[in-house]
Amino acid sequence: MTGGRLLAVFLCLATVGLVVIGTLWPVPAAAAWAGGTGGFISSSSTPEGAVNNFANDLGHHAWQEAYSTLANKGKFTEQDFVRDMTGSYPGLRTYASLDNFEVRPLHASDNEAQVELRLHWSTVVGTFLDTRTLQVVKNGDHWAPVWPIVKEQHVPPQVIPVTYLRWDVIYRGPEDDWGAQDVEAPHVRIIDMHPVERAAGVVVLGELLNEDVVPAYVSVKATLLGKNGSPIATEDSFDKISHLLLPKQVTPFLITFPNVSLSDVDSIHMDPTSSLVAASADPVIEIQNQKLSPAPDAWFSGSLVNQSGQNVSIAHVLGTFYDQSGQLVWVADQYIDRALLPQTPVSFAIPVPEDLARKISTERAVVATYSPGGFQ
Amino acid sequence: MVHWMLRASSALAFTKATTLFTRQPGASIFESNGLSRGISLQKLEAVAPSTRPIPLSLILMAALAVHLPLLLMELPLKSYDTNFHIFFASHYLHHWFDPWNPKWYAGFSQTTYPPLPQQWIALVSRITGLDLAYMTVQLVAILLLVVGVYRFALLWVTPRAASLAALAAVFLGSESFLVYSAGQLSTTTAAPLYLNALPYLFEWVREGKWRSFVKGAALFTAAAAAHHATLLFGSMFFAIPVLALVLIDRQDGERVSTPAFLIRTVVMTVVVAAAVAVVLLPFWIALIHYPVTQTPIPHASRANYILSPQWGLNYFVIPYGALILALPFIFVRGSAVTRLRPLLLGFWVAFLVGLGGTTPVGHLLLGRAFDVLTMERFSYWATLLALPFVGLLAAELIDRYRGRAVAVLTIAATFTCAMAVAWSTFRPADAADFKVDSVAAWLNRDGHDNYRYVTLGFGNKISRLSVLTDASSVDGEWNSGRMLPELTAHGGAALTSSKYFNKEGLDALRAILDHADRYGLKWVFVRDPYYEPLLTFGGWRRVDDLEDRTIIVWSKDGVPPAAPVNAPQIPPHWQGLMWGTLPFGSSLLAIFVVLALPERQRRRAADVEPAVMDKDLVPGRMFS
Amino acid sequence: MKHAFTFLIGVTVSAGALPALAQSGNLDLPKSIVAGSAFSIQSTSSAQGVLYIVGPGQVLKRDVQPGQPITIAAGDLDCAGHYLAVLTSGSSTETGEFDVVPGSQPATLSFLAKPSRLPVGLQSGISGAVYIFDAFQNLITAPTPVSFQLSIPSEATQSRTVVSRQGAAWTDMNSGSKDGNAKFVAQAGDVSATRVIQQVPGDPCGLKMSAKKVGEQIQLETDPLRDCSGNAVTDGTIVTFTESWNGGQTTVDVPLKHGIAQAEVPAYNGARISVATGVVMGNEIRWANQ
Amino acid sequence: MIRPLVILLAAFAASGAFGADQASVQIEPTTLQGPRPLAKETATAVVRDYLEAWQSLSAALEQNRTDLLNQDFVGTAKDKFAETIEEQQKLGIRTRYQERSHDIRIIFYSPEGLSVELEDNIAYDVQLLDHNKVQTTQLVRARYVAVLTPAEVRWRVRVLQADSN
Repeated sequence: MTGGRLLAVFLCLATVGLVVIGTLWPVPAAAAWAGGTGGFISSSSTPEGAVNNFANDLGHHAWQEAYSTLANKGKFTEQDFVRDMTGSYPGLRTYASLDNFEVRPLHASDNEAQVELRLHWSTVVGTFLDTRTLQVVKNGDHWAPVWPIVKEQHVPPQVIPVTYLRWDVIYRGPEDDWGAQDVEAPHVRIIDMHPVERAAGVVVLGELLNEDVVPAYVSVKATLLGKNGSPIATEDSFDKISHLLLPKQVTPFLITFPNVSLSDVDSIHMDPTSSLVAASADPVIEIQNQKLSPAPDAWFSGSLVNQSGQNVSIAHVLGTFYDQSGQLVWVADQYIDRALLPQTPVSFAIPVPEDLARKISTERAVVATYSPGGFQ
Repeated sequence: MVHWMLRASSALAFTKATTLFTRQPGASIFESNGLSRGISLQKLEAVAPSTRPIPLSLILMAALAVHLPLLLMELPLKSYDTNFHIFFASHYLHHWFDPWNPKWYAGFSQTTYPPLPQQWIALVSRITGLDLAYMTVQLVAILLLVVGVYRFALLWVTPRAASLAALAAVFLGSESFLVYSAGQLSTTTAAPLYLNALPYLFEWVREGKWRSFVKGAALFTAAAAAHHATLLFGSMFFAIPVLALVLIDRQDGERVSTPAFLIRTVVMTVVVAAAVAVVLLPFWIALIHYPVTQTPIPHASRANYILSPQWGLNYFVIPYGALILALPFIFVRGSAVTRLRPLLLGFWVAFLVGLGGTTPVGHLLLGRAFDVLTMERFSYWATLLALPFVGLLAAELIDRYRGRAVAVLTIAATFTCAMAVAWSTFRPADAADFKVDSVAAWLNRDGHDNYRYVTLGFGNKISRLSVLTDASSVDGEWNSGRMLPELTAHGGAALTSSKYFNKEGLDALRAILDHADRYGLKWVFVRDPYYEPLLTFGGWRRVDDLEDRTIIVWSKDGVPPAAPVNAPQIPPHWQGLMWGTLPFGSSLLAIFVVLALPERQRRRAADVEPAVMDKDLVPGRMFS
Repeated sequence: MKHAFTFLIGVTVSAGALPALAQSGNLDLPKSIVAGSAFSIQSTSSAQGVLYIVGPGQVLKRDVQPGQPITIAAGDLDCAGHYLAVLTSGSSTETGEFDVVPGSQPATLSFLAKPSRLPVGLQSGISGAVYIFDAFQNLITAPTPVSFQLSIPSEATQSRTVVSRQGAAWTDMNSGSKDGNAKFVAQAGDVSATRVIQQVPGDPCGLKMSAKKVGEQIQLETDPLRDCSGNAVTDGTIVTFTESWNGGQTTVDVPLKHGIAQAEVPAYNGARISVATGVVMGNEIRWANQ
Repeated sequence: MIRPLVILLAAFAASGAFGADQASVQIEPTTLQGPRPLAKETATAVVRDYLEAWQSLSAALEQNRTDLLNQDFVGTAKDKFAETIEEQQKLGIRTRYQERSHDIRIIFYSPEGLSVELEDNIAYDVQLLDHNKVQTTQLVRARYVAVLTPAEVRWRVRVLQADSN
């Protein structure tokens, strides 16, 4: 009987003990579902711990909890804080989820510390990095971060007259009436093409021109052919191109062939496609103050100004870089995480590979945009 | 079917009961019922409760009364996996001997999943249609579970307690959870077969009865043909306790001899292993050639239920229901009675693993499999292992409190079952209720099905859509069947739900859209505007809309029509023949041997309930 | 050879087995008839029978009374092609072959004209091909004259006449020098088909801009853009203004509105401002703040 | 007892012959009218798809299945052949076309590339079955004109008619 009792006690204690262990030191899968790497008890007794807790709350979109832990919450409202995190107007930030974060202590004293928080947000078009340097102050027995709020500019209520151009297309319909006339697909032309070898594989760069008088929805496919003429691989530009080209507009494109060596390539077959689509000339985006910071740590930066009267939810900047002889050197891109409001500059900064940055003489940028329900 | 089970059960009931109460009084279940000696005796004498078991036919009628209406309402169609099983079945319906299914992942082999329940659905659907065929097979599984629990419980407890355990199985939360919320047909089909096989294993190893050997082996093989994991893990949680019981139990005062025990165990293991190896040969070949090395996909059943209480509710409270209240009894009684200890230990390990990431046990025991398997099935097995204890507890409570106990137990059982059934409504697998018929019709016309498609924001409706359309998709719901590198390299499950897997899911979606040409992927059906920016910037355009503009069709220009994927994974014809013959044949064989080899009525007294309980009490050993 | 042998055996055995093939003869048929016209077939059979007229494009089946001619009414057989006629009556089978030819009068034209849009001043830039069909959609393979005409507003009409071969005729034309819609007509007999060819301006010629200061900004404006034939460049055409100064650059792509493009850029002393559209470069301005 | 067996064997032998024979195909040098050159790959594809269209047509007329036309026919040709099949179904007859030989020449490639015309001197056997009873089998020689137009991945027959000219 004693043995039975002992067994029961042992099993109960072991169960409780295992639950405690699993809760204090959760296995990775469980920790991921709990929203971070910490266990049940997470401490704000260190500056890093406080920032960890704060970032965990951000990861759960628990804005209220995150806001309540801030040392400087008296200086802005919770609404300001939420707007800083999600954007005032629908944009990439609005539906972003925190993929992971890094906390890097920069400096610490008894009552104050400085910590770099790198938030990697995941969005439908890729990840973006939001780096903030936080002061962390000691408040009694725990630490509290000071949030460097970025207040979005508010656009005053106004009426902006727009007289934009737009093209509509009336299609013939799906029925088969042979010989009946249909509208011609726009004529597009590759005006530059240049393969380069990078660590990841072969990259084909180029520029495509819509030489027609109607808008074109374009795409570029490339096929690498080997020495014996057989195809090695076929890839397309996906989002490293501006797919909508108005008449006489030029877009760069970049096509990556992972794990292919340029020495194996004999020739490249380019296949641009275009189709006629309904489109609008709006919005016009001006790109101001474009600058290339020199290597090392080369960046192509500038700011976008939406000159139209409608908000742009997501802007995609494609930078094209040329050497002194005007030859294409590189194409790089970045999605802007905040909406573009009319006449409100939003900055961008695109990293440029250091080895290529030294060759760059001139650069040029184009912007593709997306707004829900709008023209593509 | 019921008939043979009943006959077998009666014989077994007598054996177990006499063994338990006449030969091992020191380990009687009554020795630790928590009553003082005097009170206990007085109660037993005064109340003189009925010790007859509830007739199994009555329990089966109860199962029908509870589950038949729910299944006729086709409630499982709202669950996570029901349509997945129907999709597999629809393939078997049209291509019984060709397991290569081109409709998902640009082609995948259905030999990666044991086929038995789906093949039965395919067969029955020729009369009833697919949906009703699913319900039929599920109902049969539920009825078999009742019988299986009864027979399994008889190994451990009295016929009366076993009958109460079987009755409890009708209301088991985890069963209802798996049937109506999770839609895990294979698990809920394999477990009853396995439970029914275990008493034969017991008889074979203990008594060397060849009939039991044949029946047991056939049922084990059929169980594996229904769900391989059940057999694999069932061996640990169910078979090992049963084998331990063989060692503990005595027959005519003698324990089974060790050599006999070992030889019979090994013989059964080898024969069943060989049979399973042959019956599921294409499955093993697929597994060996293409082991599941893809990036693990998160599943909430691996969460820590304390750190993530919402998942604790989903995967612990709902499946266990009122059974949580019985946990102390299980531990106390299971520890106290020697012959119940193996069952307790089996339950305990299954219980801990079923807790997912709440304890480190699952991670430690299963290793990488922890990140591949889902944990709710372990909770299901744990509750099945707990049922003999539940029967025992119920019997004692009813003996002691009669009507009040019956009322409380009825309320508890009803509440448990109702909560688990209702859970599919409270927490539906797919909150959005919409029809995919228009999408299927769109794909099936004007040659649209010459291309592949993917849906976004369709949840688990993609299985239903795949049943309705002739077109092929690059997405699917059978993660282990995926071979496309764009999918296996990322830890996202179905592309249609990419955003819920954050970066991993979206990376997979981006990769597959990037290679649209490669797979003839021309159509994307979008029900969630979240994905529109990716499609816009990736070169896709809107071409049509459906369902009052709630579903937008996106297309990519210049995509060549889908070519059949001539993958090395395509099973050769002989494997198709095997797959269409042996697993299904194993179930036919099991039915045949069970029906054709009736139990010998060893003792006529088998029908008589043993009336020796009172005198076998050892009052001095009771808890006080 | 093996298959042919099998076939022969098969047919022979079939013939032996089937009384229907016991006897055969030839039907008295016209060599050819015009699609859709009426005709009759005379049978020598003295028993009731069945007439089959079989071709890939049409099949007919008629009951035959002894001694009576079999009449096929107008419109019953309208699909041009080669037909097999089979008359079975009792144990005898009579067969024959004949052609149904298209009517000679064109009823519809399939006119394939390309392109629907092209720049002005292109030699042989426009092509047209025609397939000629009769009233029953049979391709008229007999030579038929087809005339093609391209009418361009304020320019002389281009005309060609071509005789079709095997039902097809084609030609090519030049685009004019003025933008606008040209009418491209193909005619055969009394039937015609019309297509509209949009003639659009070519690349801009002499792209030129001017600049003036407005507040802290420079307002840039192009002269009205025209191609080398003097046609106004289409609105919506993108014009790119680029301002470069010491280490910095501002770019703006603006669409042409009412023939001109306008933009404002920051006023930097010494900035160089250039303009381009597509691959055509315009003038350059060096800005000096006054 | 023997008689049905003989009939069965005869039908089987005949159908075996019909099903297994491969027609001989001769391709004549192209004599194009029109300015557009015809690439060798295009010519090969046109002839291949044209021959496949004959196979589909034979199968469709024999089995009275209009769906077999979908892949290879479009427009007028598809409509006419579909009507023939429907008429055959109504009348209870089937026709078997077994090609023996093709002699093909491409004669026109339209300037915009949207049509190809070819002529084919063809020999084929026609077998007529009324309610599965063979009525006759006849060897036919005819000259066919076909117009094919490009679809997404193949050339489809738009016009196919025998021509006595």
